[in-house]
Amino acid sequence: MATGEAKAARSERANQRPELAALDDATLREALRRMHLIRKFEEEAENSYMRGLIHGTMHLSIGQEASAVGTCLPLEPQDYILSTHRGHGHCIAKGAQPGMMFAEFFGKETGYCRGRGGSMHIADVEGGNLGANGIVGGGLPIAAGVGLSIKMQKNGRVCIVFFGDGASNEGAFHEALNMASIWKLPVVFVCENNHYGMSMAIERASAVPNVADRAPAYAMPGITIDGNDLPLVAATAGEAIARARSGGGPTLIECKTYRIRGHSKSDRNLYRTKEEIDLWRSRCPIVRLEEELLGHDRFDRQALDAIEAAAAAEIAEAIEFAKASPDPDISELTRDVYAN
Amino acid sequence: MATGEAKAARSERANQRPELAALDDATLREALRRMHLIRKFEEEAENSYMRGLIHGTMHLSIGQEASAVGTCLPLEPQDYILSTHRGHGHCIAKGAQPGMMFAEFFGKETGYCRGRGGSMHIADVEGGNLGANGIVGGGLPIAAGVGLSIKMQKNGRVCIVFFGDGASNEGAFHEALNMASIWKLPVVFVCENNHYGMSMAIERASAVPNVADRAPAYAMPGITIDGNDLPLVAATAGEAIARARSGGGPTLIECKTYRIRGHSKSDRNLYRTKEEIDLWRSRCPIVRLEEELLGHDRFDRQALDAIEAAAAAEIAEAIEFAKASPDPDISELTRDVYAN
Amino acid sequence: MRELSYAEAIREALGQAMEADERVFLFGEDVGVYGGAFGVSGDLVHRFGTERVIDTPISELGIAGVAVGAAITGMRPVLEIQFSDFVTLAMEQIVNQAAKIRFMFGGKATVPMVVRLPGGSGTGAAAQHSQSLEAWFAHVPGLKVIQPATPHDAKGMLLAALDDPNPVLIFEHKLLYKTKGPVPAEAYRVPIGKAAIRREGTDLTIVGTSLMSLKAEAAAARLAEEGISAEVIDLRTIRPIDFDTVAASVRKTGRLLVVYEGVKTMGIGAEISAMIAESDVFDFLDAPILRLGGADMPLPYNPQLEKAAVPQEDDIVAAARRLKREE
Amino acid sequence: MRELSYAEAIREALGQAMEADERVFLFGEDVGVYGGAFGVSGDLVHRFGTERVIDTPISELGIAGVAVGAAITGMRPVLEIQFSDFVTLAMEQIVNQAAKIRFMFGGKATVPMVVRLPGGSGTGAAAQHSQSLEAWFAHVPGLKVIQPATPHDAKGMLLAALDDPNPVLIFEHKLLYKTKGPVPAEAYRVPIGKAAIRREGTDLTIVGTSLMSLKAEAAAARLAEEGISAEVIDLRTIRPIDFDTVAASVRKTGRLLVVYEGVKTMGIGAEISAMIAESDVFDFLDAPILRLGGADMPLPYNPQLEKAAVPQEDDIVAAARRLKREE
Ligand SMILES: Cc1ncc(C[n+]2csc(CCOP(=O)(O)OP(=O)(O)O)c2C)c(N)n1
Ligand SMILES: Cc1ncc(C[n+]2csc(CCOP(=O)(O)OP(=O)(O)O)c2C)c(N)n1
Ligand SMILES: [Mg+2]
Ligand SMILES: [Mg+2]
Repeated sequence: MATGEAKAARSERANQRPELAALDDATLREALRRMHLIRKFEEEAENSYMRGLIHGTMHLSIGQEASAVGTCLPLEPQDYILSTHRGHGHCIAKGAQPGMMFAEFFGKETGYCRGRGGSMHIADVEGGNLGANGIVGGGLPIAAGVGLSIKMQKNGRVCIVFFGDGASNEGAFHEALNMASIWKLPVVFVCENNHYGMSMAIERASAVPNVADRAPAYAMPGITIDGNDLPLVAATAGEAIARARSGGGPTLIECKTYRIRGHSKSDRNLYRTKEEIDLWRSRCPIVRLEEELLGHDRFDRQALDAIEAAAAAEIAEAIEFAKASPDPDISELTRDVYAN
Repeated sequence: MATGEAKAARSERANQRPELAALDDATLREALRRMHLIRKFEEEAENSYMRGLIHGTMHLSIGQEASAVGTCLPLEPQDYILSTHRGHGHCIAKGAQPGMMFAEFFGKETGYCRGRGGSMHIADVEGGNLGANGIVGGGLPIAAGVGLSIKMQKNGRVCIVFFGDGASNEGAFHEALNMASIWKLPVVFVCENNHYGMSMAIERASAVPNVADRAPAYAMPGITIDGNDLPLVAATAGEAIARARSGGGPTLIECKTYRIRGHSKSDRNLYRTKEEIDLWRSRCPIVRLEEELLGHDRFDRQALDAIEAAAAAEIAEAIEFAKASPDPDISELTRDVYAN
Repeated sequence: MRELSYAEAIREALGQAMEADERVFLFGEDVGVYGGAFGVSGDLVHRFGTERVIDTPISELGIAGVAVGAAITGMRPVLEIQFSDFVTLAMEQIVNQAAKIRFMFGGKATVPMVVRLPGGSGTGAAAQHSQSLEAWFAHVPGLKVIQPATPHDAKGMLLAALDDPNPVLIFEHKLLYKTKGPVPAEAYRVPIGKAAIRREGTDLTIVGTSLMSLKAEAAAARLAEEGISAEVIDLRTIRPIDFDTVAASVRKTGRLLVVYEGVKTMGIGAEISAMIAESDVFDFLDAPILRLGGADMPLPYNPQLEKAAVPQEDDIVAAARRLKREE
Repeated sequence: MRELSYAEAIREALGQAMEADERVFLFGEDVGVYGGAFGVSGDLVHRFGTERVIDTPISELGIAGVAVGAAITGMRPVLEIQFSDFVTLAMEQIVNQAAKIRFMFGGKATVPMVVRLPGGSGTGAAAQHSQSLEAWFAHVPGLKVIQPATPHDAKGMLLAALDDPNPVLIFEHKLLYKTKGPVPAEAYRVPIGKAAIRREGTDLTIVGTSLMSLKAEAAAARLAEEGISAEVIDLRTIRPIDFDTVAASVRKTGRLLVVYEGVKTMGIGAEISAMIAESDVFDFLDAPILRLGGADMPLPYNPQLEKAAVPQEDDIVAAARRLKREE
């Protein structure tokens, strides 16, 4: 039941679009904090990579923060997500600690995976993140299993699985969505359509222009939204999550967005134009939300700057933690291959 | 250009539905012949199995003859088909010799596969049948490759690939249809929806009631038809084949039909009722076509009986050929594992 | 003791596990009212309902992923892959996900899933329904792989697999399902990773897997009549291999013959041979290490060819004689 | 002679094959304008157009099937699987279809397709992007499986693969792509199924595959300084294995060490060891047959652990010393 105070706050927001009005200040503050954390985490990861602190490759989601944060915003802590190779955003959105993430990146024993997994496998099982995945589409069938498990245990949880536009052409997509539908599983399929699977534009890779166009093939509601619009993403996800939780079955949400960086560190961007990148740079989901909030006097500049500064400080601290952490002990090379 | 005689014949057929009127007598005779061949081939295969002449299992398509024969009717000899585990009908429909098929069934050296493949792998490569397949959905991606090959070689051929309702839930289905669509390949996807994948009713296995409901997910025309109606199947396939041949891309045709026999020899029919089987028995595609032809005076009973009797004789001869054929020579155990 | 068939023994194990632990469930293609392609699940759906004995669409990759997802969130899935040949569609989930998740996540998740895979030739099902692919999985760290050969072991090892916090693959030879043997009624365990000495002997050691261990026993009985004393070991687990039991036997006999149905090249016999040849048992060897495996070919349909393509009792006897003669 | 990198050598082979034979085409994920994930296809799309250098959707099972369909109807497809780890999704088409079609159809079809599979560890790509899965395919009759280690062999064996009427899988170690070596300009062939003796020696034989054969060469140079004379064989083809070359060497040296990067258990070393141990070469063995393979674990991300998980030059030197000391 809404308190008097909350009601007053909400009527103050009457001139705002409903998706924004539905979010109270604390929620918005948290959403902004997480988007900044993601952005700064990845910018610093990139820096660390340039300075040789990080081994391997990485897939940055800069420009896609709203879809990660917006979809996770309505989740409860005990809910699950399954993430992708481009998963830092999902991980932070679900509440992971950047320090343990950087430690993983740096291959340290204090990392989420004790330095064994790296960027492509960060998992925060306790926090409900069942893992990034190096296999495109790899999380989709697992999500159906998580959904079935939730249903059998009747524990009221929900599972969100993220995947890309490219992943929607994998057979795993087809099999997973069909099973989730026939068994009415509490799964929300969130496609982050950033227009490319590596160098392959969705128009070349896929017979249909929108991934959500495939939802009817699974008798599942499918909706394509502007994935850079945080309140819209949160509202759409909120509905789908509520539906899943109440036994209404799965939903496919397609967030149209864009990755500003290359696919991975070896990408020379030969398949897209600078103009296109610049256009999307101007659609930054963080700036966009901040401007809307300023326009409606929900926050002032100073408050926004404080959120950002706090996120920056948290990231700086996280890096220090990771740097100071020990490497795995080589004598433990084969630990955790099997459970006892 | 139509000759005067042909024109006259067609105007005589003016009171017939267009799908039937489009078929001349010779074509109908051939269609009936093939349907009878299939039916009798399988009835005799079943007999042979009972008498211990056949090893292994078999999947009979009794009741589904119209979809096999109807779809292959508009094909040219150099066109390709890819078949399934339930493939005797497709094989005969594409023009294979029942003698070599029985020989294969009996494991003889004169069989299509020299006795190495058996029922589940009969292929008549020269005749354009690129093989039955023991893997559900296994032919679907291969068909995309055949389509690509045709397109690259610009040889004007078409490839039909058969699959079941159950196969439509395999990832291979999804990947193949997507590729065929984006590359506009000359492939016709023919789903023989006999309502079950082994014991699993399509309503339980699949999120959508019709397999063709999935065609829009591949921006492909999809049509669901009565698969026991030979003229309708032929007309629908004819259009799709023409479209494919002229560069218009793939089509998904769903033929609703029913297998009267169990899934394989070990099926105890626990998942369906006798009433259901009897209902479909009454919808026999052969009887149905014969009755329509009699009703329109296209053939008289005697002519129809003669077609059936000739088919029976051909099958009897085929069995004799197969029985009299030699077994493979055990010294050739490992031949054809590699090509030289 | 009461006798059950191999299929019945598996069904009994599943039933007891499902009674004892509500996290256990069985799923796969046609495991419900059909009772399983080989009749293994039988009446389980009637006993436990369609919520715990679940028919799936024909989606092997997907259902393997379902097992992974259910296992990492607290369930104990038992997946039946209708014919082991179809595991080719599910390799990604089994090898890249199930086998690696625990390690990749730094030990912070477990994947306690069981996959049952009917395999093997002898039913006239030809090249795509007769393979013995288990050796692939013996190459995959993170998995356990077992091949019980008797009804007793089928029940006990399946129950052990369900206790195991790791993904366990059970390869069941189709020709074993109807074989009968004594099976205790209670829910006992047969440990994973322990081979069984089926017959003691002094002249040579025959290590067999699955159906081939039974053929080896029969061959050993015939060899005994000719005065050749063969020790027969049923390997039972191919990952991890019980090296100690094999090694102790070969130390005693000085001669080793490995018999398995999978393709000889890169089959499980290669590993057993190599383990012995690189160990200190090498010094005890009085003769080359022989392998009898499947012919280097797809399985043929014709019944005579099909038989000729995999080791038969006569082949084992002949190989053992040859090995005995070697200096 | 002119030097090329391994990646350039492959590209040159592809270009020459496509010039010479219009049936040859290249396809896979990002092989077009991106130039391939490892830059192997490079500018080929600009030379041959998007109709012969085809970017595909991310559909590994599907594209493997496309290769099969194109091959059986007269084309010569070359498929790149972006990382060999993803072949787990394509096993069905490669193993059940490509490898078996010829046999199942009684010799009435051929499947002349080439699949290129970048593999191996050392790039910090962790457990799902670093595997060496080639041993699985050495277990599959109907396939040929090669692992060229030098730019020279990469070009010559790829051209030989394109002449071959059978499906050929080429496992390319990612760390080799930038290595350089002499490569003739013309379109020459290096036969499939023939190992190469990289260095002659008398004390022991080291058989290596892919990158490990180079490490073995480096180790042999160091061993020579200590007076140990190692013969180094680059196996090059793992199906069919060139037993004669290995056997001749072991007959001479009496000692065998096999080095490979894949997981040791059930890796290719098991087969080589077992082939020798069951042959008459057994009598020439003066010591156990040693194997150095990958640790029994998924590949770890941390760079020190990653190195420790696969054989390094020092490990080879140490193993060779140990083997030399054995009686
Ligand atoms: C099964 C598989 N195939 C290919 C790859 C290589 N790969 C990694 S990410 C990627 C593109 C994925 O595109 P999309 O799903 O749209 O996600 P995005 O990278 O755009 O976030 C590819 C091809 C892989 N990791 N797994
Ligand atoms: C990949 C694969 N999974 C499962 C099977 C076992 N199987 C053979 S036929 C069949 C049912 C196929 O149903 P459908 O596609 O509708 O064809 P139908 O048998 O009805 O003609 C099954 C499950 C198989 N052969 N291949
Ligand atoms: Mg994308
Ligand atoms: Mg069906």
